[in-house]
Amino acid sequence: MLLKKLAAAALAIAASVMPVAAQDFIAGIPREEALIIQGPAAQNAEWFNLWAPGGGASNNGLQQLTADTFWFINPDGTGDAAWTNALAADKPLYNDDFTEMTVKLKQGIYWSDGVEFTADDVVYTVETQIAHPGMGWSAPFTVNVESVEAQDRDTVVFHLKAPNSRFHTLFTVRWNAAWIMPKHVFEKVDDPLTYNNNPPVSLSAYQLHSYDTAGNWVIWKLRDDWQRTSIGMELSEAPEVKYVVYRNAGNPDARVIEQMNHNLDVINDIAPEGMFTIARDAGETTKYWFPGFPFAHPDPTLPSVLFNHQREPFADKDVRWALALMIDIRSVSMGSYRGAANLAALSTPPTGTAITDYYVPMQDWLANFELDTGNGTIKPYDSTVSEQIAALVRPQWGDSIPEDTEQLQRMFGFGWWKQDPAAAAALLQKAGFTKNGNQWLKPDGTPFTIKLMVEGDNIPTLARAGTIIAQQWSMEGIQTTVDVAGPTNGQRLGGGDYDVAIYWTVETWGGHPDLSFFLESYHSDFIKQPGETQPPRNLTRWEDERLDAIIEDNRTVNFDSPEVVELGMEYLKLAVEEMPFIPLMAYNKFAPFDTTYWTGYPSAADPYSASGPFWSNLRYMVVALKAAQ
Amino acid sequence: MDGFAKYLGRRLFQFFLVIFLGVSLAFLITNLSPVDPVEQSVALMTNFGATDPRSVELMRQALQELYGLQGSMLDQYLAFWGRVIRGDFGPSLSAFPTPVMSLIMSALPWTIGLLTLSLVITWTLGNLLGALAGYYRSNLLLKFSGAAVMALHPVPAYIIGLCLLLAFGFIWPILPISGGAQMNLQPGLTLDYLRSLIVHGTLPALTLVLVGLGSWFISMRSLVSNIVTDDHVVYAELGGVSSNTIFSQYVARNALLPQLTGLALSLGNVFGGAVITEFLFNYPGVGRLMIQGIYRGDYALVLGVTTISIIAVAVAVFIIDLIYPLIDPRVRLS
Amino acid sequence: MFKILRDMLRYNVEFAIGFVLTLSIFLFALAHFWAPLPDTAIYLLPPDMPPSAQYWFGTTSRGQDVLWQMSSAIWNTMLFGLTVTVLSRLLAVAVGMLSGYLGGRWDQALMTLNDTMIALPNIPILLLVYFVMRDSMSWPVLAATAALLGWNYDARLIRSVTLSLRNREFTRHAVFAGMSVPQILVRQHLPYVMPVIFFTAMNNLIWAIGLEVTLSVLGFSDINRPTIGGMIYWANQHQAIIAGIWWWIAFPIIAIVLLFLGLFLLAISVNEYIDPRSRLSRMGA
Amino acid sequence: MLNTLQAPTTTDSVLRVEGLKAYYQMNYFGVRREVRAVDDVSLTINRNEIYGIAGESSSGKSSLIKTIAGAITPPLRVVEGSVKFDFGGRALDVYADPQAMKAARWQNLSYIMQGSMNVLNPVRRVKHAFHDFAFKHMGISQSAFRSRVEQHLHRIGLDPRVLESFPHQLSGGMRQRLTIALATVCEPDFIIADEPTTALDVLVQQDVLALIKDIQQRMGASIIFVTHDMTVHAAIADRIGIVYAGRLVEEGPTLDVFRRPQHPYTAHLISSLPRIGDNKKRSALPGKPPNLADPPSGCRFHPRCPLAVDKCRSENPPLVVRQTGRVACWRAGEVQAA
Amino acid sequence: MSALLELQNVNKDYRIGGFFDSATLRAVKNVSFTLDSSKPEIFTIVGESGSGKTTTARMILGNEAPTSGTLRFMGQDIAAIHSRADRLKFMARAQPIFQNPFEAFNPLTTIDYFLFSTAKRFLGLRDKAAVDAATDKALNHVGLSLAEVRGRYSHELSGGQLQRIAVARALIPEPKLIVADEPVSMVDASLRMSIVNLFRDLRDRLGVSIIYITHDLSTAYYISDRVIIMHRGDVVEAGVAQEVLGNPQHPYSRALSQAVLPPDPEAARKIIMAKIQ
Repeated sequence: MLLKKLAAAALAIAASVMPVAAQDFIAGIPREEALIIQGPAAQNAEWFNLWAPGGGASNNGLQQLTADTFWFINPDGTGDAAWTNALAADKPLYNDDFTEMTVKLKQGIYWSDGVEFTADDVVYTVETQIAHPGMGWSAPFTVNVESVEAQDRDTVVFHLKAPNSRFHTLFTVRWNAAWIMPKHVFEKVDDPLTYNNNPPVSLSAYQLHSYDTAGNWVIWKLRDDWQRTSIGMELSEAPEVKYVVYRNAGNPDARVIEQMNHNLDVINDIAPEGMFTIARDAGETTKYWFPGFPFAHPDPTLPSVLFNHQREPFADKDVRWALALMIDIRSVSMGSYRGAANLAALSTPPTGTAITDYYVPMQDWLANFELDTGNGTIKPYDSTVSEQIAALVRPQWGDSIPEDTEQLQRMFGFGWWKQDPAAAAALLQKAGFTKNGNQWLKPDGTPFTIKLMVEGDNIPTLARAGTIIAQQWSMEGIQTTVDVAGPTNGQRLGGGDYDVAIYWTVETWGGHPDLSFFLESYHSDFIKQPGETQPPRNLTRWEDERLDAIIEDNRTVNFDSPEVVELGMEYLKLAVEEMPFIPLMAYNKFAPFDTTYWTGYPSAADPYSASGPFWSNLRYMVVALKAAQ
Repeated sequence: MDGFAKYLGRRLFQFFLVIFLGVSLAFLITNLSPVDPVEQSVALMTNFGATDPRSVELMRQALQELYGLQGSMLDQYLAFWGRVIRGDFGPSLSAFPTPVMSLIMSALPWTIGLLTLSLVITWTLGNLLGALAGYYRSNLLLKFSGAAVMALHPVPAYIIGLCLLLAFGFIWPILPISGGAQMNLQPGLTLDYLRSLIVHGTLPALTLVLVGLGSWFISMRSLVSNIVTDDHVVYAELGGVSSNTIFSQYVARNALLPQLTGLALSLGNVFGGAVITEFLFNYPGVGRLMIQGIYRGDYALVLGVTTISIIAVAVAVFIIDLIYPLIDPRVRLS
Repeated sequence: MFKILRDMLRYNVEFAIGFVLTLSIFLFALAHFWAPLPDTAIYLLPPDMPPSAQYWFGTTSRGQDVLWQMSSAIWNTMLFGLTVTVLSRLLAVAVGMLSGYLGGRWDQALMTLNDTMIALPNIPILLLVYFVMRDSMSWPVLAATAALLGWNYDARLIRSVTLSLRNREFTRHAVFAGMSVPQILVRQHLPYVMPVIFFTAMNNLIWAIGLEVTLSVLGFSDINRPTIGGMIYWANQHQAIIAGIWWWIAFPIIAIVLLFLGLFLLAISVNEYIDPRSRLSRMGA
Repeated sequence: MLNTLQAPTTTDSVLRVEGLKAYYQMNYFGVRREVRAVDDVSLTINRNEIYGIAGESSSGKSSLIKTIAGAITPPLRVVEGSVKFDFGGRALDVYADPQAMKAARWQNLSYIMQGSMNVLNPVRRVKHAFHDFAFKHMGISQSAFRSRVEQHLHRIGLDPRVLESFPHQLSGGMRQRLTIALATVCEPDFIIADEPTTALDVLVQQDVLALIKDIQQRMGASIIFVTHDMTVHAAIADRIGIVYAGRLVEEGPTLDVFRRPQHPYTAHLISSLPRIGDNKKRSALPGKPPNLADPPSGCRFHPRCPLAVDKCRSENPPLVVRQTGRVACWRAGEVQAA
Repeated sequence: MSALLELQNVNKDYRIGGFFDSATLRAVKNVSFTLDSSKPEIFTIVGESGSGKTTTARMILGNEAPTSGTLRFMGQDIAAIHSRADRLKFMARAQPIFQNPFEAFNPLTTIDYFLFSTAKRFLGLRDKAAVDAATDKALNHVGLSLAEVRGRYSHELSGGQLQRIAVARALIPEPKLIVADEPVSMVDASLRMSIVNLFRDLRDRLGVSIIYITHDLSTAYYISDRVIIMHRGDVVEAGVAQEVLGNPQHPYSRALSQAVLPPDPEAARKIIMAKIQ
């Protein structure tokens, strides 16, 4: 009896739940007017203050769609096409000794509440942040800016404390930059650090429509006066995307499912297998950076094997080189990315302008580079790696893998170091190591073992690369275990609490050859004692006088000067010789697009914008998309 | 009344002791954490920008002051108790300056809703099935469902959830697989919103139900098979009392009493299933909040969530303890 | 011992099935010591091969044989689970029996502690402990921590058994026969507590393995060591279910379910065997 | 009634037990055991009669009464024989018709279980027990039922307010009275009572016995009850059956059994009863009760019997009518009363 | 003369209830009596449940401490025994017999474990042969032998045998006093006599004093030398057994003695019929 009643109740509940399929995906918003982007899980959903710390959720469209600043660099662009003047009417204007920067602003730009944007907003932004040390850009402003003044409504002049030819990069967006604050809003606020800025006034083409207090989604709506923005005034017709929905679509599996269910137009990142699944099962309705294998967008970042130079025996260049020569990069590529990796032998990511500025010109130098193993010299560079990898993936991907070497190099990288156990052994012996059976002993006679730290599933491809490399080293006689640091990864790297790790230590503009983006922080002035926290990004604590000289020279060279590339090459050559860390590849991000509702996504063939939804350049993609018919 | 007063007194003491020990333990563990919230924040803020190393030191000092991390551990501990009593866990480090309490308060209703719903279903269903299976030992349908429940019992929560997600989100996509309610739907007591809540809660709740069913089923079945040999049941059978009455009034009712205590005692474990389920279905509850807090090294948040969980569980246990005498006359009247 | 085994195999179907299941899975897990490749080696086989004559359970996306991975994983997981179970049983028995036997203030103090620990949400606490211990959190340490969190409910059950034994005449009689407290607890009371221990051990084992999986899925585990949770973790990292590599997850889960089924059948049949009531019937009381 | 030496007649009998064999049949991991708890028992109980069954523990008297009540669960099984009731023309075969048996419970046949402490559901008020057990047999409205129950309780000397109590709030004596009230509220034809006074204090015991006797007289019911306490039998039983090792060894009117026991076992039971004012040394029965899984051959009492002869060791004495009752002993004529 | 056991104004209170209105239940009130060590006797405490007789027994055995008053055993204050060594010394001199012979031995261990443990612990015997001899000797006192008992479980023996073994076990340390709490209430009528006869025998042959606790007046009359009748903690009557039980003075004693059903149908029936009217 009881059982029957129970079954009936269960059926009744099920029946009332069923009609879900008939519901709109987003209440009250036509699906065909909305672009749905994978966003973060906002911890602080009510918080829209970009300038105070702990925003946490600023990748939910706030900085991408509503904030604005002077300039943008498209990390996938090259040459002048990569540079965009946003709020600024022109490129920065420095005085001769780089102690003063003048910025001319565009006219006719308005905040979304109808107040006009002026130089006062810029001055307010800088002065307020200097006055409030907790604010996001307070520190760099404090360090650099003596004073700032609005010469007139459209002109701002920054007086710097010391010469700095790269001061403008504070206002230049790759991922983000110092966004301009709405003076008329913040001047009424007691404490800009604790003000949640909800709802935010927008300086760009979209404004807040609604958000989830639980942090799962934020919806942005095209401004009615979208033309009165720096991005809108360049457009000839209205953007077709009326709503942008940043939604936290859950774990990687859920993301794949959601895209296949057409509930997620833009994915930020998934594992290669998820990508392949989408390509296999939803190829008709999806597009990617590369039309076929390897699909992924190479970010201008460089995952590398980092050595802690303050720990023995990694201060020894021969040891580092030996470890590099023990790596079979083809296995690393297959293991981490299933072959879809864009390999890098130079210590700069092989993306954007770096290919034409550094990789192509330096091929000959690489090919002729000689390494003294103590047992004779070898030429370790192997320029055929891309072809070898192509051969490995062709059984799976067949015709989508081109034959043309140049194309293959764009896909898989230009070349890498050939695995050479003999040379590695020679180098280790040169460094005083001995081999006992299949176990290398350090000069002091103890076994050479390594703990290789990876962050873990936050960056699955790097964790995979770590396990592969650990296995290769172990097989060559250096027992290596993988250590998953999880959330403590950042701090352990910063504190120098690791032997060897896999992480980023080099990031570039992508769209500009200047390496100061990361190189400035490599100066030996900033190297900390073991145990103290090293400021980003010289996590290996590599110290070299030649490096210092390059950095110092770069500070006095104009951003767009050709000397920038020369200095860059010097650095790259030095990095090859010293092998301070082993560059592996560009960080390839699998970010497929659903074309059911929108078309016109950027791609390798048309890299008009970066594809990562967290990158602020994304705004150029959003306004360019066309509704699918 | 006297017995009840004594009972109540003991429970109340227990209640405060749980909170005191639990909160102290959580504080201690959290403070031994190697994660320095200031460094985490510095890392967070400098990760994607071209921050000048010279600026980092300035930033660090500013943050140290902001987060109120000065003082000895004892100072921090005492200050912490002061704040717990005021219901203030300080600002979240990863969502600065939003108070931890407001983060928890916006997540807590989701978890409480999900847990209450699934726990009620699990407990009722598991006990009902277990009692039926223990009483009607030869019923084939019950044997079959018993076997199914037993087979499900050892399957990890994550796998059950993942299978449900695949089945109802992908292969037969009829249910949402992420979030707590439909996007852009105004929260409120509208039919649409309630339906949306139910629809979004179905898969997570189902996961928790399937995960939890087994242990209630097993323990209830064994309780019932013991109770059916008790004198009062045998006597009722000899008295020709109908088997429905015997089942409901003589067997199930008596077996439920220890299960109610079990419910109170097992509440502490419920969180485990909820953490993984919320994580999987992206459900905006405190479990997910906690995981995010850990990933971001937000120790104020983690400490707050743990503390609130301990208090919430203690309160729930206390409430069940209060209800218990109403159901068991022996406690009420002794 | 051998005779008991033979009797149980012959006369108890549940035991026979449970025994065969458990033994086969145990032997299967044991086989990993003779695995052709080290269990941590990756990409030595073609990845993503479906089950076939060559690879019975297929290969993973990491180029490992699922069969051998499972073999190691079951071994390691069981080792973890059993360690937790044994440690927590020891604690539960010690606390439960002492509390029940000593009674009075001891009982009150121990049970207050016990009930306090029951009410603590253990997943958050375990996560926190893991967080603190970081890479010094090896699996034995994790097992010890889990054991510390996993004994209290069962201690209560054991206490209630001991409490009723305490009031039985033979206990008082044993005191006047000069037996010491350990003698009374071990020789006189333990046989009555054994069924509870066995029964709770099953649930504890399930709980412990669930814990291992939970921590692994969240990424808080030693990924070098193949475990059931570790296999799920790696399968997850490779989006195996979505990508259709179902054999990577399905086979370990089936193995675990079978193992539990086997252990469960063993537990209930052994329980029936050692249960004082049936023991007495068998002895002819 | 006291001294009527009524031979059992078919017309007046309520219960007929014929050739009843009920064994515990167990099989534990290959250890097969068969305990012959009830071994070939035949007896008849008349209308308005109180029949007492006496015997030492594990003699099978409890199994016998459970088998008669249809209250057995495996491993105890009826192997042979029948238990038949006759409620004023309505015949009921306990083991042939379970449905009819179920319907007859409480209507015609009620049961007072051993250990009144636990027979009432501890978590429900007493009134529910009356409702569950008796209401459907009465065919009257709820309120009429309630007043009937209250009346009945009153008659038994219980305050009707006990209906609102929980069992644990009542004393042992009250609970025993309640179970008697519960067993008699429907005025059944037949009451089976298993050790109805064993757990009670001495002072209460007499009251409860008087109550049982009183009700039986007023309602005209038949009662069969078991106790090892011979003084209880002396006080209320009309006839006694003595059970030894699963068998009925003697049966007869109470007074006759006490005055002139025919079986040496009965004689011993009676002679060993101490009494105040007499402390002359009484001998105890040597030996121990037989193991029912492996009973002695012949007369089961022979290993302990002072009168045993060879025949007793080999041949099982049948239960035969002798004087006012029946006895199963080869040497019945030679038994001396104490 | 020296006192074997001396109770002086012994009181025992139990606190019942909770924090707010706790009450005190006085289970034993002002009980005094003395057993002489030179004259072994059977001293009977008669009472119903709740009379305080069991509490008194527990205090004599040192399982409970009196709220006030003293209990001295061979001159030593029983409540002051704390160390395990002293406790063992005391137990060697005063041993209990329990109510239910089936419950007195753990059904899951062999009975000889209890016997051997007693012999080893109280007689300090290590040697197996000596342990066996001491055990066998004690068993002989109750008409059994070690050969009959060794390796047996309680279910293999009858209640009478078990109760005899329990007595034998108590006799192993050669105690001066045996406290028997309702030793025959759970055994059959036919066995009751063999146990109480055994008590007589122990008193006469071994010179052991026995405190016999019972609610059964007829066996009390049968074996006791002296008797006290307890009612709700009070000793309502005390004296020589035959006098007190044969001619009770206190109303409660009288009621109690009248409540004993005679083993005679005619007399018993009269009592019952009188109750009905």
